[in-house]
This record gives sequence, C-alpha cells and structure tokens, in this order.
Amino acid sequence: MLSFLLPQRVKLLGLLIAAGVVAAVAALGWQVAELGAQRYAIGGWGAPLGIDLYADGLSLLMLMVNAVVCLGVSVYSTGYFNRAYFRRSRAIYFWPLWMFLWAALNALFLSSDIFNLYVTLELLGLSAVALVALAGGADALTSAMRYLLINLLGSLFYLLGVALLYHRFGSLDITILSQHIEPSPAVWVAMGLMTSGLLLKTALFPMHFWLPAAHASAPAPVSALLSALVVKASFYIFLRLWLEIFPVDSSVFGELLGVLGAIAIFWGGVQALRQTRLKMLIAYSTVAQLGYLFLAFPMASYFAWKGALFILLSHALAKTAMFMAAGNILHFGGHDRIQDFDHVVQYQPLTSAAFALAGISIMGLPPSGGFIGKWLLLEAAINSGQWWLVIIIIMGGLLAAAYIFKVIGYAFTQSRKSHQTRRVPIRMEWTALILAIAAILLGLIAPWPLAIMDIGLPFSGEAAG
Amino acid sequence: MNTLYLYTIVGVGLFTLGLYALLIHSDLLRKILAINIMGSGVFLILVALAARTQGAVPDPVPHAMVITGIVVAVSATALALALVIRVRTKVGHANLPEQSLE
Amino acid sequence: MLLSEFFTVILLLAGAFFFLAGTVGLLRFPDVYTRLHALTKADNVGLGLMVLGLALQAESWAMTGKLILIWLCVLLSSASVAHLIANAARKKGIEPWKQ
Amino acid sequence: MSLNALLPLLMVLSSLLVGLIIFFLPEERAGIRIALNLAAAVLKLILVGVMSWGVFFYGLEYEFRMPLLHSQELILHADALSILFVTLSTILWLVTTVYAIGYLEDSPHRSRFFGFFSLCVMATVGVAMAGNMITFLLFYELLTLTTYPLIVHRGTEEARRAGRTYLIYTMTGGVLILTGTVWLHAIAGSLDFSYGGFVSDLVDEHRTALIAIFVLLIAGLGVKAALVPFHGWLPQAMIAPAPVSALLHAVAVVKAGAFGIVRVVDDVYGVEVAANLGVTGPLAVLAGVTIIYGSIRALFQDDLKRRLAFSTISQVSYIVLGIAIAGPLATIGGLVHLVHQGVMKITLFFCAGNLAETLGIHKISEMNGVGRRMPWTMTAFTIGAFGMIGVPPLAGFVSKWYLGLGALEVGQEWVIYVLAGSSLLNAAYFLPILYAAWFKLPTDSWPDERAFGSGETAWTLLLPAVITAFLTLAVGLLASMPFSPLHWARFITTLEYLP
Amino acid sequence: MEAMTSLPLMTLMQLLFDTLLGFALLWLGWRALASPDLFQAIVLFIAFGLLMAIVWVRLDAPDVALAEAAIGAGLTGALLLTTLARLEAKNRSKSALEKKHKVWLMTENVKLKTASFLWLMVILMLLVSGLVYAVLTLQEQTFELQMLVSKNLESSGVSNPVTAVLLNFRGYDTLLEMSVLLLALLGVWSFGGIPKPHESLPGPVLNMLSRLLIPLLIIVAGYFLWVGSDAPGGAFQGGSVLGAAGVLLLLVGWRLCIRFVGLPLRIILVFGLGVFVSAAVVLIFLGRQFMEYPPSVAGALILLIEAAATLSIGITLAALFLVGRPEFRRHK
Repeated sequence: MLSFLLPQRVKLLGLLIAAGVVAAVAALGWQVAELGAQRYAIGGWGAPLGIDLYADGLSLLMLMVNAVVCLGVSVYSTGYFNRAYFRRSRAIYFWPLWMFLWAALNALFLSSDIFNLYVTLELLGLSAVALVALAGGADALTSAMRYLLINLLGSLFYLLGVALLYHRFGSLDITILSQHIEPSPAVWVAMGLMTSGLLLKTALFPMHFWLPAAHASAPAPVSALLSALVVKASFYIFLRLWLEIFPVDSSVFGELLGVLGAIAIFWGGVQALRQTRLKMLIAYSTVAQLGYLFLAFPMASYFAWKGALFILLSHALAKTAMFMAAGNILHFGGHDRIQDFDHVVQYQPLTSAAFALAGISIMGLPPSGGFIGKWLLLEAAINSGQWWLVIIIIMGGLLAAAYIFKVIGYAFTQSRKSHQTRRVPIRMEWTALILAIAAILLGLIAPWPLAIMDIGLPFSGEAAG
Repeated sequence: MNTLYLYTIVGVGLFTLGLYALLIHSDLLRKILAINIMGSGVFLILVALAARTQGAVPDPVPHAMVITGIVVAVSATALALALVIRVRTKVGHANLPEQSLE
Repeated sequence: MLLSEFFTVILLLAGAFFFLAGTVGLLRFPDVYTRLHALTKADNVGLGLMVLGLALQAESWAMTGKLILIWLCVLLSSASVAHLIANAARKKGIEPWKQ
Repeated sequence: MSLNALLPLLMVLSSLLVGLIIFFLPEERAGIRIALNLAAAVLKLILVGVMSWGVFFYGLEYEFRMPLLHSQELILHADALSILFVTLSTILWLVTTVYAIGYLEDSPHRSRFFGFFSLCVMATVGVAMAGNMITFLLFYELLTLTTYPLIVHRGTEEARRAGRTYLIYTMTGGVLILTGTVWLHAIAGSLDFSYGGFVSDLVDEHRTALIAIFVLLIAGLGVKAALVPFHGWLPQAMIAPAPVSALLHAVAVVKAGAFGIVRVVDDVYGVEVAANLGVTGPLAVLAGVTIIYGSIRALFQDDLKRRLAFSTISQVSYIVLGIAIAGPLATIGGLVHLVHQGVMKITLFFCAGNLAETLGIHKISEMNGVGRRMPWTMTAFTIGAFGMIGVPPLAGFVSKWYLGLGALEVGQEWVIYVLAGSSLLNAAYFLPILYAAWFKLPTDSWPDERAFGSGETAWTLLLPAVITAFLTLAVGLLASMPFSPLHWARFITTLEYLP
Repeated sequence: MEAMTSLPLMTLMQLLFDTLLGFALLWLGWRALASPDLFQAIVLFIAFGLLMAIVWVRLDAPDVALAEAAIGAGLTGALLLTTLARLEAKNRSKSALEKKHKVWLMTENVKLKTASFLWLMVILMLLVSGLVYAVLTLQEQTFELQMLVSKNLESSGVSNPVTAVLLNFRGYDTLLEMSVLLLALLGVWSFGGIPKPHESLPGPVLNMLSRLLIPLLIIVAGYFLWVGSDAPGGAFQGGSVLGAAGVLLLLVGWRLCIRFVGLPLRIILVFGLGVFVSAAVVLIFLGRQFMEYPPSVAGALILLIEAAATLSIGITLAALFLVGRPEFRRHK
C-alpha cells in the first residue's frame, strides 16, 4: 500500500497506482467480509513486540470511502493540474505529495499501534500542509503555516499521551491496551492529552479556527481531500481510542463533546451562511458537519455510532463533490463570489447538479447518505430521551439547507453580466457529479455499509444499549 | 525522589514552556523553536520513564520511539522553515496575522 | 591510589582550570577578537590536558587513539571557526578593541 | 421479483428516467423531449389502469420492497387510496405536459424545466405509492426539491424570493415530519401504512407522545397543504409559470400535503384512534377556519392567479375537513374532493394561463368582455368556477354534498354553516369574474396580445383546458358510475372502516 | 575500587549534577524562547540541544544522544540559522528596529489582555500539575515489553536492542519515518522559489577545513552504520553525519554538477526507502510476512537496508539544508 514516486511522468503512474490501491482495498474488503476482522503482524513478531495491522468493519469502511474519494480526486486532478495557468513546476509535486497523503491515510486506517498512528499522523499532516501550500498565494501560505503548527501541536499532545500510556501499560497495541486498561490518574491525563491533540486536528468547535482558511485556500482537489478525509482520520483515531481504550465510565466527558459538537453545528452553520465566498462557505459547512460526528458521544449507543459514521461517510463523498464543483466554478468564472454566480452556474449544468446533489446529502434530505445518518442519530437521541439533541440535529439540517440554497438560488437567476470564462475539462465536471451521486446512492444502499460496520464488532460494547 | 523523576518533571516543564511560548509569540521562527522545545520535553519524558526500571539496561523501545520522533521533528522543522521563508517572501513578514476566533 | 590515577586527577584539574580561565576570558574580555582569543587558546589547552588525563586511564590503544582524535578534531574546528568568526566580524566592520 | 412488485417501481422509474434523459438533451431537441414526455405519461396511464383493475377486482396489493435501514424498508405499493391519487396525478400530468409544451414554446432552459417537471411527477407518484412513513418522507422531500427549480424557473429576483419563501416553509415542514416520523418509529417500531392504523396498541402507554407526534406530522404536512398558519408560501409561488401553478395546486404539492394528512389520519393512526386521542376535532376546526379565511382573502385579490391561489387554500381544506370529521360519509367527501378539486382547479389555472399568454391579462379588472375574444377558454373557466361554487351537478357539488351529509352523520352541524358560508363566498369571488368576462364590454385593446393564427389561442393551450373542464362535468354527472372518483372513494372508505 | 565507600557521595554528586543539568536545560529552553534577539535565541537553542544530548547519556540512552547531537542540535540548528540568514537578507534594515526590548515574559509582540493571559496561566498550571501528578503516580508497567525484546534479540540479527527495535521489531515505524523525511524534502521543494541567501565566498581556511573534515565525516558515518548493529549508532546517526558533511560542502559553495541534479539525485533520495520496501516485499514472495526477516540473514539484511538508508538520509538532510530545488550554480 505504500506508494511513493518521484519522477515527473507521474500522471499516468498516479492513476495506475490509484487503480491498484482501489483493487487492493477491494480485495481486503472481500477478505474482511468473508473472514471477519483481520490482523496482520508486520515482520511476523506479533502485537506486543512488533506492529500489527488490523482491519475490521470500521477501518474497512474508512478504507473504502478513502479509495472512492481518492480515485475521484486522482481523476479530477489530472484535469485540474493540467491547466495552462497552473505552474508546471508546482504541479509536478502534486502527485508524489498526494500519493504520500493517500498512503498515510491507508496506513492510518489500518494501524493498531498507537505510536505507529503517531507516525502516520505526522506523515498525513506534513503532506497535507505541503499540498495546501501548493496553491502558492499569500492566503494559502499563511493558512498552511498555521495548519502546520496546529498539526505539530496536536501530534505532540498525542505523543505525550502515548508516552504515558506506554509507561503505564508497557504496550503500544490498541488491543492489548484495551485488555489491560484501568482507570488511574495517568490514564486520565493521557486521555485528556490525546483527546485534545486529536480534537485539535479534527477541528471540533473551539479548535476549528484554523480549518476554514486552510481548506478554503488550498487547490480544489486538496480542499476536497482535507475536508473529506484528513480531518476524519484524526476523528477515526479518536473514535478507536474512545471505543477501545478509554475507560467507559466517561459520560460527563461524552456530554461535553456532545455540547461542543452542537455548538459547532450552529456556529459552523451560521458562519457558512454569512460567507460571501463559496469555498469559505463549504469550509464552514465542514465545521458544522464535523459537529454531527460528536453528537454520538453523549448517546454512545449502537445506533448513534452508526449514525455518526454514516454521516462521516456521506459527508466525505458529498464534500469532495462540493469542493470539486467549487473548483470548477472557480476555474470557469475565475472567482468564487457567491453574489456573482448567475452565469457561471448556468453554463455548467453538471457542476451545478453535482453541487446540488451533494447539498442534498449535506442537508440530510432523503434519500441521501446524510439522511440515513441523521435518521439514525435522531432515533438514538429519541431513544435515549435527549431532546436537546433532537432539536440540534433538526436545526442543523435547516441551517445547512439555508446556506446551500443560498448558493443554488443563483443557479436559476438570469444575468446580463458577461463573464470571462474558461473551459473546464469535462472529466472534472463528471468526477464531481459522480461523487455527488455516490453520496446520494449511499442512502439507498445503506444496509450494506451498516452491515460492514458490524464486522469485528467495533461497537459491541454498546450493542446492548 | 529519584533523578529520573527529576528529568521527567523537567520534561513536563519544557513541554509547558514550549506550549506557552508557542501560544504567546507571533513570530514564526520562535513558534518553531517552541514546538521543538515542546518536542524535547516529550522525548525527555519518554526516555526518563524508560530508565526507571531498576537495574538492567533501560527499555529500548522508547529509545527507538524517540529517535523516530527526532527524525520526524527535524523533517517537520525543515518543512516549517521553508514555509516561513515562503511566507516571508509572499506576505512580507514572518508573523501570523492576528486570528479572530471565528 | 595508583600513580596513573594521581596524574589523571592532576591533569583533569589543570584542564578544568584552563577551561575556567577561558570562560572567564570569554565573559570579561572587551571585544569579539579578544574573547575568541581567550576561548580558543585556553580551551584547546584545557581539552588537551583532559584528553591526556583520560588517556592515561584508557583500557586500550584504540581508546587512546580515539581520545586524541577528538582533540585533533576540536583543534581543527575551533581554529577554523575562530578564524571564520573573526573574519565575519572584521567584514561587518567591528573595530578591534584598543585601550 | 415478481411482475406485481415491479409495477409500482416502474411507475416511479418511468418519470425518473425520462427526467434524467431530458436533462441531457440539447435545448433544440424538442421533438424527442415531447415524445419522451408523452410516452412516459401514457405508459403511466396504462400501468395505473392495470393496477386499479387488479386492486379492485382481485384485491391484489402491488408492492415493491427494498431494505433501507435496519428494520426499515423502502416500500412502494398500490392500494386503493394510492391508486386514487396516482390516477389523478397521471391524467392531469398528461394534460399539463401538453399544456406546458405549448406554454413554454421558445422560452429558454426547456430541458431543465421538463427534466424537473418529470422528476416532480416522479416524486408525486412516489408520495402516492409510499407504503410507509419513511418512503413517504423520502418522496415528500424530493417533491420539495424538484418543485423549487420550477418555481424559480423564470430566474427573476422576485422568483428567487418566492422560491426562498417556499423553501423556508417546506423545509421547516419537512423537518417536523422527520422528527415525528423518527419518534413514531422509536415508539412503534414500524411505520408501514395499514388500514385502520398501526398505533392502536400504544394508545394507553404513549398517549401524550402520540398526540405530540400527531401535531408534528400534521403541522409538517399542513405546510404543503397550506393550512392556515402555514399557507404563506402559496400565494407567493404564483410567480411560477402557469403549468407549474397548475401542478402545484392541483396535482403535486398541495395535494401531497393533503394526501399525507389522509394517510396519517387513516393509515397511521386510524380514524378511531385519532378520534380517541381527541386530535381530529381541532384539526376539523383548523380546516374550517382555513376554508373561510382563504375564501375571504380571495375576495380581495385583483390578481387573477392570486385569487385562485387563495381559493386553493380554501378548497384543499375541504379534504382535510372531510378526513377530520371522522365519519364514513365525510371521508368519502374528503377523498372525492381530492380528485375533484384537482380537476377543477387545474382548469381554472389553464385558463388563467391562456389569458396571460394570449392577451397579457393578469388582473381581473382587465378581463372585461374577454368571453367574446376567447369563448372556449372562458367556457372552460366558467365550468370550473361553477364547480368550485358547488353548483349541481358539477364536481364540487358532489364533494360538498357528502361532506355535509358526513358532518350530520356524526352530529357536527357547524360544518354545514362552514360549507354554506364558503359556498357563498366562492360565489362572491367567482361570479364577478364571470360577469365581467361575459357581459361587460371589452376595452379597446388587450394589455399584450399575441396572434395565434385562426384560433383564439394555440391548440396546445386550449385543448388541456377544455379536456379538464369536460372532466369536471363528467365526474359530477357520472358520479354514480363504476370507476368514477366517487365510486372509488367509497371503495376506499369501506376498506378503512371495515378493516 | 573504593566504590563501596564513596557510593553515597557519588550518588549525591550525580543527583547534584542531574539537578544542575535539569535546571540548566529549563533555563536554556526559557532563554532560547525569551531572548529578544533571534540569532541569540537560535544559538541558545543549539546549546540546549547539546545539553539534551548529555541528558540522554545520563539516562543511558546513547543512541538517542547521538541522534540528538547530530540531528536535533546540529542539523536543526544549521537549518534555523540559514533560515534566519535568508530572512534577514530580505530586510536587514527593518530587523535592527525590532528587537530591542528587554523582556521577561516574552510578551514582546503580543497584545494579550490581562484576563486572557491569566486564563492561559491557569490552564498551563493545570496542565503542569496534572502532568506532574500523573507522572508521579504512574504505576509500574503491567506488561514487560522489554523482556520480550531481549528474548527475541538473538533472532533479530543485531545485538543493539535499539537497532533491533528500530529496524526489525518496529521496522514499519522506521519505514514510515523515512517516508516522512522524504516527504519533508518533497514539500520543501514544492514550495519552490526560495530566495537565495547572501553568499560569501568561503575563505581558504574553511575550504581547508572541509577538505580535511569531509572524508573524516564520511568515515565516521560508515563507522556508525557498521557499529550500529551492536553498539550505539545506526542508520539515522550515520545518515545525519553524512548530512553534516553535505551541509559543510554546501557551505563551502560546492554544488552538484548539473547532470546529477535531475534523475540521479532523486534516485539516491528514494534509494533507501526503495531498498527498505523492496526487501520487505520480496520477503512476502518468499513466503514470509511483510518485513519478516529470516533470522539467519537478518543481520545482513538490516545492514544492507541501513546502508541504503544512511546514504539517502544523508543526502536528504543536506538537500533540506539547501532549501529549494538544487540547481546548478558553480562548478568546482
């Protein structure tokens, strides 16, 4: 799964590798589906001594969505980085960096070793930063810088937590840790450290400040990746740790996360509504959508986890499509000011459709993937009698509708202004559209991913609840 | 009080010091210094605790982890420094703009 | 106490003295050139004495060789670095200190 | 999968596919577009015919199931009630398609328009055939989304504002329904529609919750059905092109809301349970208020389409009223009005569209003597208007008759006064129009006249209006024939009340 | 000899030394962050790194000490200094004005309100106390990984446990870590357009020095590499020494000949990682797990991988120092 390459003729190579990785994931998927959760000991040493790779339903799903999104981004990028005005000297670096990022994601979703996770996190963070900076403008550089610092800070917090855990329990393997774990001050402190480090990277509400700038100023395929996958990676680690390592009796903490998530939904939604530039709007929408993921924590029930995960999956697809659409519009009209969209949108029906369809999923309207996730969350909230969560989820959906239709509304207005326009490669439009459709279809094939989530029983602890 | 705990606490101190400086400085070069010092603090804690097993050689695993960590840190620093230079040339100063919390 | 140990202690103490002197010089001397002067000269001698003292305790010739190698390396580098610094200072236009 | 299961799916997919294909057709390929549209409409008509045959004579239930969530499935099925609604929408869609082809000739973005038009019908059919709440919700929201582009089709600032208002209302309604549905699922564990409802076992345990859910659902549905506090979007949406207005009022949106209320009262709660919970009374009162309020507001509109819009608000509540009275005869009245109101109102809107398109007439004050310029159109209009007022033997009379009887049957005399009052008001706002059109002298020139050769207007515009006017006559005159809407409504009611 | 009698004294001395070292470390760290002059701060940071190296020795971690001295202090310091040089070169005029204030709490360019400052303090205090408490109450490990390491040391092919962990037991980490290094270089290159620092011609002395030192450094690198399997040392230490040699070369003004800048350089850069991965993958085809070295040849394999890694690491580090794509400047 490790792919790295340097020479210039990368485009074809990149696509080949992309296809290869997808095939590998598919093979792994088949294996996991047939045989249950898989464990692979690198170097043949086995868990305590060596590093294990571990794939259960959770990681498999992440890998799959990863593969789909990445394939999409690869195809999209062949168009995006091909433009006349994108400096070739920069563009050639996109591919190797991108491959590193992808490799890091795959490695991250497969690892079951907390120190190994640290290394993958760094790999992920550095490649993401380099990709953001690829845009080259003053905005991009500044936000890349901030993003880098945030990343390093988060990693160090995480590493300190790892250090404490290791010295308490003498192992780095998640499974072994989960067997030995017992509450003690050191564990609590470690938990606090790792949580804050990871949440910083996941951009949960008070720590989201770095996200919009970084996501909005990056090149379009990079923004797509960051929003769709990179923030999810740290969330994935957090979820893993929460489910397997951290002491279960942490309901107060869960409540806190839920409240933060709720604030994130509101804040992100309101801010998104206030933005005048499309990419900023989408970036704030990410902040809001990330909030949903944390609503599952106060409920901590089987359905809640599944709902949050489902939102994660569909958001990954939908947000990728959205950023791609934004990239197309930006390329087409040369700007992404929402106010002046009239013509731009009308001449790009495919892109507009992609945006609209992705929007449906973000709003959580049926039959999209987002709807299923929201439904599960709602049901979990009602079952546990937490009405404030119900209200949050509902209001969040309305806010999302408001900011998405703010954009779509302009798709139908006529404009007499003429724009300087440029042709957008057709595959860029199609990739966006297909990913958006995938986000919708995710809702129609919901039972399938839901069943995958059960492999290896990552949520078995809560299955009773 | 064992000397090892002494070093551990020094490690905690360095970590906090770095964090403080990271938050309070706006100069990018200093922020990078601060991150490095934070990292040293973490490494110190890792290794100091590794040596607390009495008698025999200390646990080699944290040592390996720290070596990995140092290499990662220098990579990150190199990247950060190059970025600082870029920011300077593009933006004109090597500070992060005051970020409003929104 | 063996004779070699006695000499070692003497040599180490002497080395430490030179280091101290060099450091005092670094702190007290008025300008960059004189400071360099104090630092390199005194410290090189100090280090040489210490290396000598430790060499007496060495278990093998290889160890002695390494110790001497260290000294030589330091000699070489400190001389060059002192030269570089002084050169840089001169280029920057720092006048040597005069009474 | 058996053929029977495929039929409902085919109903939905036919328009979906057509819609998607149309999106990708170039603007100039009008021929193919028209052919596709008509073909899909005819195909649907045939499917409906087959299914109603099966339902009525063999008691078949056509059903298509697909797993959607844990324990929840996507269900499309055809029972008597859905057949009623589907038939209505299919026939009227065919007619509206013809009308829209004429109406939008040479205007831009036709591919987009007809694409969404098809999708809209897809959603309506889906709403009609939904076999459980979740499927219903799915298509209901889809309907919102597909009508939005139709409303803002003109692309003016005003259209965009209307679209926004529409969205704010319907989205809010949608989430209310969503909440209610999820809650219901949490309590009942099932959401499948069945005659007589499925919550009767839960009344003792979850009484308050059930009432709350009822309120949520009705409020959500009430938005589309334009019940009084939630009606604000409808008059604004008049900005849309005439075929869209026709569709909104007669076939799709408003009807979907009303139909949803029918579903909730009859097939989720069951009439008896609902009455037992004490929720039907307030609903009936609400409907009564809406009827009167809508009529009064209509009286003061000079814009023809706005007057019609308020009339719709009033008329649709007849359906709700019929259901909420909770007696067999009233139910028949409500159900049959679902169809009748559709046929009558679409006629009126076609006519209004014709006037606007041919002569540029938008206001009632401009209509003096228009009957002589466009006799056919105005004849159709007159039939529709008389139907609305409830003049026997037209369609409206049948509905009102049954509503009145039903109210008496369960001893709610106040409904009679509502009916009578509203009929008077209907007469008050329709008769002046007719008087002006037929008996006043025409002015010198029309606001914006266009020539359409020999006829009074284009045949694609005229024909649909004439057909629906004819239908208005027919369903009233032939109400006692088999397969008439009335007959079918009775059939449904038997099923509801004798499970 | 007289160990028995002087034991308490020795312990006391050690404690004293450790305490001094600890405080010196803290002090240096603080000064490095607080000192008003950036140049001074960086020099202090380098000193801090060297002190860290001594601490590592005190903690029986010679491998780490070597890595820290070479990479942590040496290379990072060099990187920081050249960056500073580049930054200053840009606007020398402004810098004179900037840093003249004596500061104690390092608040020079910051407009922190008192309230938020207090909050920050409170949070940091909480953090410190939490950490200290956690560390002090840390129980013994429940699981002795260390035992496992020493038990399996024989089959790992090397006798230095740290190397064993780095390259065999947890070789995957190292693999990824090398990717990080390569990635950093890639990232730096991708920024492109880095301004050239003001370069002065190296004097004859420096030239002479480099001529003497570079062969020595290369030998030392080789030595580290060789000795790494059973004594402190190894690929990273060797690589960083090699890197230092490269840095020195670059300082002297030596540049790669144009024909090496393109593909050959890149090949060397990926060489280490390439060997690592291919060794690991080849093993799969031999019917073993990914990275499962057969004990009989493990030593040789590790040495091979390390050799390749050393070369790549060295060149990568040197390239990082250069900042920006290397290009043909001056042929020497």
